[in-house]
Amino acid sequence: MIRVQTEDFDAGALLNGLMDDPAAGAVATFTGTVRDDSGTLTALTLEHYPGMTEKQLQALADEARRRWPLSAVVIVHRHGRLVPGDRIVFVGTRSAHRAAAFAACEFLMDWLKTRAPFWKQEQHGDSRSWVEAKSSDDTAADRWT
Amino acid sequence: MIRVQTEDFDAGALLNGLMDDPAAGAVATFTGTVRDDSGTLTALTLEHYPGMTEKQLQALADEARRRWPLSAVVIVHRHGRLVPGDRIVFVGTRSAHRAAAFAACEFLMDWLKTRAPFWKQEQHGDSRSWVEAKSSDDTAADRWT
Amino acid sequence: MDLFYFAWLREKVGTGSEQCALPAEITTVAALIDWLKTRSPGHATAFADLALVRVAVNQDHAGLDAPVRDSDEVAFFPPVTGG
Amino acid sequence: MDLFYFAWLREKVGTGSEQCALPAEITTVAALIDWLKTRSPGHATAFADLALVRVAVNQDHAGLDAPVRDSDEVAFFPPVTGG
Repeated sequence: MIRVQTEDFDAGALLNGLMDDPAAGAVATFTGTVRDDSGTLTALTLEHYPGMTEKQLQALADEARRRWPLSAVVIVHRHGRLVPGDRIVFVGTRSAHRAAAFAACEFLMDWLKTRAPFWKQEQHGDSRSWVEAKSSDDTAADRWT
Repeated sequence: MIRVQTEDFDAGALLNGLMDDPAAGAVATFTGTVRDDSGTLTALTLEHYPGMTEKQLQALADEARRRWPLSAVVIVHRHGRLVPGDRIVFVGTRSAHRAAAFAACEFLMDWLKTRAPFWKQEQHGDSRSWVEAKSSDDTAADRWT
Repeated sequence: MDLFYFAWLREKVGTGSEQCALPAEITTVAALIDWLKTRSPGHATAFADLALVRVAVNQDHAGLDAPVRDSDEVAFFPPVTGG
Repeated sequence: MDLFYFAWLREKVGTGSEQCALPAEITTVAALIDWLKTRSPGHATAFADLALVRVAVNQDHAGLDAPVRDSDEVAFFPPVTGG
């Protein structure tokens, strides 16, 4: 299941939705929220590329299923205006074994960070700036190639 | 939070409980359920060592916090009689960054598998047998030493 | 050709999307960018440092040497920062 | 000394726990096991292959050469299979 939406999501309900298969064995999830390291973040606005976003997230999910034996993949990513503490992204993977569930979940987050067309703009008071991509994200994504 | 219990747990509620810190950033979870690869599993009974279990799980959580900057660690492990599809274990970690949350969650599961004093007995019909430890679990745990 | 701009490239170009009739002699992303830079000072500024620019052709990531034709959808944006 | 047995070691010994007065000359886990093997055929069977046996002293994992004394809590069990 791939969802790109402005609405909030219930991470717990998404996890419980992944638990409904008796043959599941192992479910790994990642949930990301808006941090405010500076203490001055007013808002974080996520722009995305409608169409390409869904296409790229589906391609990521397909690639994860090609690499690991997964019985379910869930990716939910928000866009629009968020404030500190808001949920941004949920990734959940289900497999018979924990190593596959963990690896696929981490892979999806790493590749999502470098391939899904989202851009963050920070607002501190009246000042707005685009968040720059981190080289550490490229390094993390390169692990899987 | 460390819990060793016979009662079922709500994995989604545990995940949502980890989301309550606005500074969280990243939450990783793992949930394990009883699989029935054979199609003949009647029940899985987990025996444990009361006292040592809690002590070892707390030691694992402390070690994870020593290795990674975590703002929360949750471990819930059931014992007693379970049937296929039942939840067995939940591990959740919260950090500012996803790499730490993922690594700590996987570390906790790997070490739990080789250090927490639980023993599984499988029941197929009237036949009962103790599950043997897997060398793959030792290999996974050795990654972290 | 449908062109899309995102994040600060959108702001510098001054629009999120535009359409153009691609000259026949332009057959690569690199040539397309050189041509777009002549369209306005905003375009020129947006494409001043190509190390900061990423490209998608028909919603797939592409390099500067990727082929383009008039029926393509081409997007320009900074390195992505989702997740 | 408080002794605990778990999983198939419990079944072979025939009890999950017992108390004993540790002879003064027994100062290591290995010596304790040798002594316990003389207590019953069940004990002897449980400890027949020490490669299959794990030990905890005072609820911490311990090796065969770990020191023990009468006030300790010592447990024997197969490799753990939780999670």
